[in-house]
Amino acid sequence: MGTRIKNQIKFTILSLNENVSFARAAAAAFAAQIDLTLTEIDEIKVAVSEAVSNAVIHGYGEDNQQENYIELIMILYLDKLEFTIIDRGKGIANIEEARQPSFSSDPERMGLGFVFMESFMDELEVKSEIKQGTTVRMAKMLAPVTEH
Amino acid sequence: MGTRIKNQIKFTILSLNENVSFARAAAAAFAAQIDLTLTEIDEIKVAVSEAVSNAVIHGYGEDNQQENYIELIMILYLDKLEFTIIDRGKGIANIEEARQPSFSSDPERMGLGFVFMESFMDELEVKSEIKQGTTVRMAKMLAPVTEH
Amino acid sequence: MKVVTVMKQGVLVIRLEGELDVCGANQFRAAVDKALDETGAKHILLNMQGVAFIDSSGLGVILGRYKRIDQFGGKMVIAHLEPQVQRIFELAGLMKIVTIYESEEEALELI
Amino acid sequence: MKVVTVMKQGVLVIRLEGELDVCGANQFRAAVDKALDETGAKHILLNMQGVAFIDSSGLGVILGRYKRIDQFGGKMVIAHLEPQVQRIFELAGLMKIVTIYESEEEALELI
Ligand SMILES: Nc1ncnc2c1ncn2[C@@H]1O[C@H](COP(=O)(O)OP(=O)(O)O)[C@@H](O)[C@H]1O
Ligand SMILES: Nc1ncnc2c1ncn2[C@@H]1O[C@H](COP(=O)(O)OP(=O)(O)O)[C@@H](O)[C@H]1O
Repeated sequence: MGTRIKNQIKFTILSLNENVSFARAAAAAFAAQIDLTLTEIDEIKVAVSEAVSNAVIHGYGEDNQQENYIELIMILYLDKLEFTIIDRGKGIANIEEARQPSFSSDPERMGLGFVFMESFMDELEVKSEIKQGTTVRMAKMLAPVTEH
Repeated sequence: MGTRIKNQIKFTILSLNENVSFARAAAAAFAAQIDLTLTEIDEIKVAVSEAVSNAVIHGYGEDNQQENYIELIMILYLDKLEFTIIDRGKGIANIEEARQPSFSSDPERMGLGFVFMESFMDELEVKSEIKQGTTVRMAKMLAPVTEH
Repeated sequence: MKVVTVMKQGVLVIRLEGELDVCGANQFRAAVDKALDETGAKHILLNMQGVAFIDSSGLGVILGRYKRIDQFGGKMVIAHLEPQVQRIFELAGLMKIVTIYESEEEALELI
Repeated sequence: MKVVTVMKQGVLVIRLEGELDVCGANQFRAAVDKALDETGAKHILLNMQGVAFIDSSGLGVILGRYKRIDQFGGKMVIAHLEPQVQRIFELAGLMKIVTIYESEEEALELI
């Protein structure tokens, strides 16, 4: 249970503001294969939007190079829908601090990205290493379906 | 001109009927970043749908394994929008014959996939090798924009 | 793809909703063949109001159902064809074998 | 993101269409700051009818514009908030600093 992969899509996007909406749309399209409510799909869109925006804004920052790639892996398991967002950017020094509500290294931003990811998903795991990049894995649990 | 990459997205999907609609939606979302008409976006959706369906149906066929991946690379150049669809499936023995209108190796199908790709895109290139797989590259030329 | 089948004045009315691609085509084929078996209907009316996308897989199943009823003298008529779907029908030459009507009522009257 | 700004009864009315994410937020900031500079408007009315998506980047620019007019005693009111966008507003505590109205007319009257 839970470990069998039912479907998987992996994609790589250039780190551009314009690709955040693409990632969100792709996540919604992937989520559409299961019977979720509109609210759940909206929640997934916000959570993915936050993680990908963070990779673009904080991970790669001004450093908008042709080689700045963000990877998005979407996996449908029997019991959950999982999204993993990976950047090879500058990394997070203190993950615990970064996940606090209102914490932002940018005075213009609200520090609500991780808060929204937490509220809207059932699992959230952040791994990061300075100068190596950041991996955010988040998942929404699915209501068990009775097979017929 | 024409060689500079403005944006690029690459993704890998499992060879499943259900992922054809995903690929189509992703292509439309990628195309949405430039100012295309609805008709042009519909044309792109049909062409991508045909190429990905072919990879699933003919490339991998019944052989629905967990390792059957289809790659879709979308590149925006200054002057064109390019989609490349790659499978590592059974390949096409005679490409010229396969591209003929009404030719299909499956009596239940219409043999119109390549016809639609040709009609709806401005460039179409098919490479294939038996047992190695098939690569379909297609592009829509963009009207030159005057930068301001 | 949602496929609703209902008999109306002896005609098998099929209402489609969704995208008629390789997935939709499989669901369409299963539902329509079952309905044809059960009802023995001669004619088919396809209401395509809810279909905004079709590709060659979708065309293929429509043509397949046409062939199935055609051999017994049945006719296939279509109501509510979206412009982008109509374009694909035209390119494939399907307009020659099916008649398109504005509405289900009109199609039923004139079949 | 489409941003239309227009002065109505001394209030800067901003009509938005599209998704208020990091891209939309940049366009919003540029357009609104320019309009505030040019008009010297005190109050802002944000018509969000055309916005079906917002994330923390979008919230950030709205809050930023609020702070800018707040220091001169200006008010920010919002018309037509979609339910899913309202939910994000609530989570972020923005409902405490802005008032939501059903329509642009109502908002203009009561500002
Ligand atoms: N992918 C990332 N790479 C580097 N730093 C990140 C990344 N994601 C988040 N951070 C850091 O964590 C902080 C908090 O993130 P978040 O809660 O999303 O708020 P915000 O984006 O508004 O700053 C950011 O300000 C940034 O310093
Ligand atoms: N990716 C592929 N792998 C293997 N064979 C393919 C592939 N794409 C197309 N073909 C071959 O080319 C033929 C023609 O393709 P197409 O014009 O799309 O028509 P259809 O899909 O209706 O058969 C197919 O019937 C198949 O034999």
